[in-house]
Amino acid sequence: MTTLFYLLALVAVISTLFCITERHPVHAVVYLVTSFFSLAVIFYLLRAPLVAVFEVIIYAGAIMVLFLFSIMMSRPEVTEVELHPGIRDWWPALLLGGVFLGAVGTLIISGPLLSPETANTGDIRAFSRLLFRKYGLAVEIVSLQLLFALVGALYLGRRRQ
Amino acid sequence: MIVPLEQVLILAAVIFVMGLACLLVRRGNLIMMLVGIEIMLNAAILAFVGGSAAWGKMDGQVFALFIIAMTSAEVSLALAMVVYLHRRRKTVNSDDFSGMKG
Amino acid sequence: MSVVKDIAAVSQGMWATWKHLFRKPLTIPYPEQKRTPPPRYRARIVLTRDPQGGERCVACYLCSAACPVDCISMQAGERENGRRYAEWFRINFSRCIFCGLCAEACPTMAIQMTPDYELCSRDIMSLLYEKEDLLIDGCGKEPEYNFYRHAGIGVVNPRGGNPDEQPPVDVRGLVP
Amino acid sequence: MPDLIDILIIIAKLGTILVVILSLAANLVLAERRMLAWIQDRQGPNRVGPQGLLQPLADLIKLVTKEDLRPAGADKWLFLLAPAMAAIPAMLTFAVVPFGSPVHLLGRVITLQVVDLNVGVLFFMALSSIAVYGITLGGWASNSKYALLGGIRGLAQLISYELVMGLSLVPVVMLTHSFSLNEIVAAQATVPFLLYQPLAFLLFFISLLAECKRTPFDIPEAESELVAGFHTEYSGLRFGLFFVGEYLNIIVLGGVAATFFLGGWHGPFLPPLVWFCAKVLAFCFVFIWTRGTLPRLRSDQLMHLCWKVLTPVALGNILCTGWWLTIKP
Repeated sequence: MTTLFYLLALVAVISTLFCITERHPVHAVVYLVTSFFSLAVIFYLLRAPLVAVFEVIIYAGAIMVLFLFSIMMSRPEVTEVELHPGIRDWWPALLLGGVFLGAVGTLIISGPLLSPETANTGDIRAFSRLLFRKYGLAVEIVSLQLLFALVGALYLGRRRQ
Repeated sequence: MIVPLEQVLILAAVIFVMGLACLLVRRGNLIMMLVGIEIMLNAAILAFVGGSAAWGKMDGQVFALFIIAMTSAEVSLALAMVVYLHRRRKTVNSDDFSGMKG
Repeated sequence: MSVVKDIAAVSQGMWATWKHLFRKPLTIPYPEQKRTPPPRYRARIVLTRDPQGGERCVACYLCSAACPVDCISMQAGERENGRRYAEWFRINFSRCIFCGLCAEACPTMAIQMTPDYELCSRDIMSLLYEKEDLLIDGCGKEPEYNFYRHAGIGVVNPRGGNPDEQPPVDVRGLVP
Repeated sequence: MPDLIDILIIIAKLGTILVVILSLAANLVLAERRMLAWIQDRQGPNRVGPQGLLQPLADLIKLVTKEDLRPAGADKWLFLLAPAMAAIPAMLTFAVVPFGSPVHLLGRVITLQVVDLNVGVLFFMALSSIAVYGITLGGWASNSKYALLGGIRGLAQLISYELVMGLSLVPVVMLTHSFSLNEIVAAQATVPFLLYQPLAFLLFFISLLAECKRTPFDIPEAESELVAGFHTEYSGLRFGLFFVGEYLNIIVLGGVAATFFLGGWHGPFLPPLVWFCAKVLAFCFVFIWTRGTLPRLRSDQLMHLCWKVLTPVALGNILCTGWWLTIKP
């Protein structure tokens, strides 16, 4: 199991790396889907089967498909600026990334976070009880947000005279 | 817990930084910027799920689910806007959208 | 209620195809089972003979002229008694479209169409039918008809001697 | 921890399912051609072997020996991968479908199901949502406008009907209180859900037709407009993979529909495995029958049907089911 985790982590990191360096968006999306699959299996290993399945259904099955759809519909041409990002484009990313990695590093070397605990978190009934009882209001807010997104997308996509 | 929480967090951090780099470097293509955001959100989900597994509580998974729902709303709007902008200006380079009077 | 109408329409269609599922097929497996074509079917062309056994063809070129794909060719010849005949007669069946215009054009009923529709070959040259291949020992669809016994230039009987033939007009007799 | 024999049993089950489903898919092609011929008062393929039974073999030989073309300007790797992406999710779906009651063999209880996931329904949904990639990427990678149009149409159709499919499964889950397919089958031991939820079954069946890209929803591969849609540029074995993937999908989704609504392997008198196969074959028959009957919808009619008719009806059905479950003693 642990070996499988490391293997999947490797796959996720490598495919994400390919994704962000790929010049063509369609290839980038395919690499990203690979990364999402390995992440989904990692979630399953971390005893979160529901999140794993929703990662595949919504991320790989809906969001990335939407990306593909808009890439195919708009056919963006690859620009010269995009092909060769100069050092000016890289330094903010390097700076922020360094700061972030440093923060995580200090967090980790400052001591063991906690002792590993074993509890079954894969129970779907308990999960749904928690979701709809304790976080019921949040569910409503998220559904409202989805409704707004629907209306907004309809407004943007409507035909203009 | 199959691996210590630290290793999950390191994986999440590495993926997050890659997403950040994608967002900041590839400004020539709005779609790639959105891809970067997706990568970062996934790293956040990974951190939440890892924490949920480590503490044995499900709240982390609930939040992961909320992030997924929120992302789908965000992506549908953002992509609708990208397609709309591309239809108007025939470009997806973010630096080209600098005038206020479109 | 359009929904009810739609559902009724769909189920009507489903019922129709269900019935056809158990119906005997209309098609037949061809090489094993052959359909008998009607006697006037337009397929392979033949050259017929008159009841007395002579060739009917007088090499008038009308079939060749009528043919839309130019698959008929011939060479006319003339015997000592003035009887015209085809020295050679050739039909290229790889071009023939079986339209029947030649048979319609023929004034002597020589060229006729038969119900033999199985004309195919791997060797295209074998579809080139010469006069020997085309000529049959029979009268075809008009067993009584003999051109030279009804009209003509005095090959069988002297001119005007045929049963339903009037004697030739004496042009000089019309002079007032 | 599973020991060696358990792993061997799982491998044996996987192998059996793979062989059975693949051969069934190949023969389904023949069955479809013959039945369409009968519907149209024709004979159908009856040359190769007795009653044409060896036709699948002849088709296989023909496809294998054909030239494998790749259009100029095609995206090499995606073009090669897309047929596999279309066929593999269909096969994976069968991993969660229970196809018989547990068998006692050599002192062991062998469940006739590869793996019993507690999120089986969602697993099925996840795999059917991945099936989009095969046709979309295949259509995009071909570098042909027909293929691209077919891919885009297929994408829009599949993600729209995915929603209806999920919504029509919600009442089943509400009645069972479980996502596990095994428990769904167990809950239908006496009465299949078809009798409780005829509307949900109808919605599920319509969305299955759309998910399989079958007539009347075959606009991604509409021959009369798009030549052949997303697989215009494919030939030889790769086309065969797309083709077999479609029929695999029919069989697997038939099995899933039988599990969700027809009581799975439950049935009187006959052994469970026979019942399951009979239900799956009945679904295949209805699929072919529908193809022989209904004409193709237009693209806008398809979207109209999905978003303005089926989705509201599915939501109303969920609402009614919930209301009924709360007032039920």
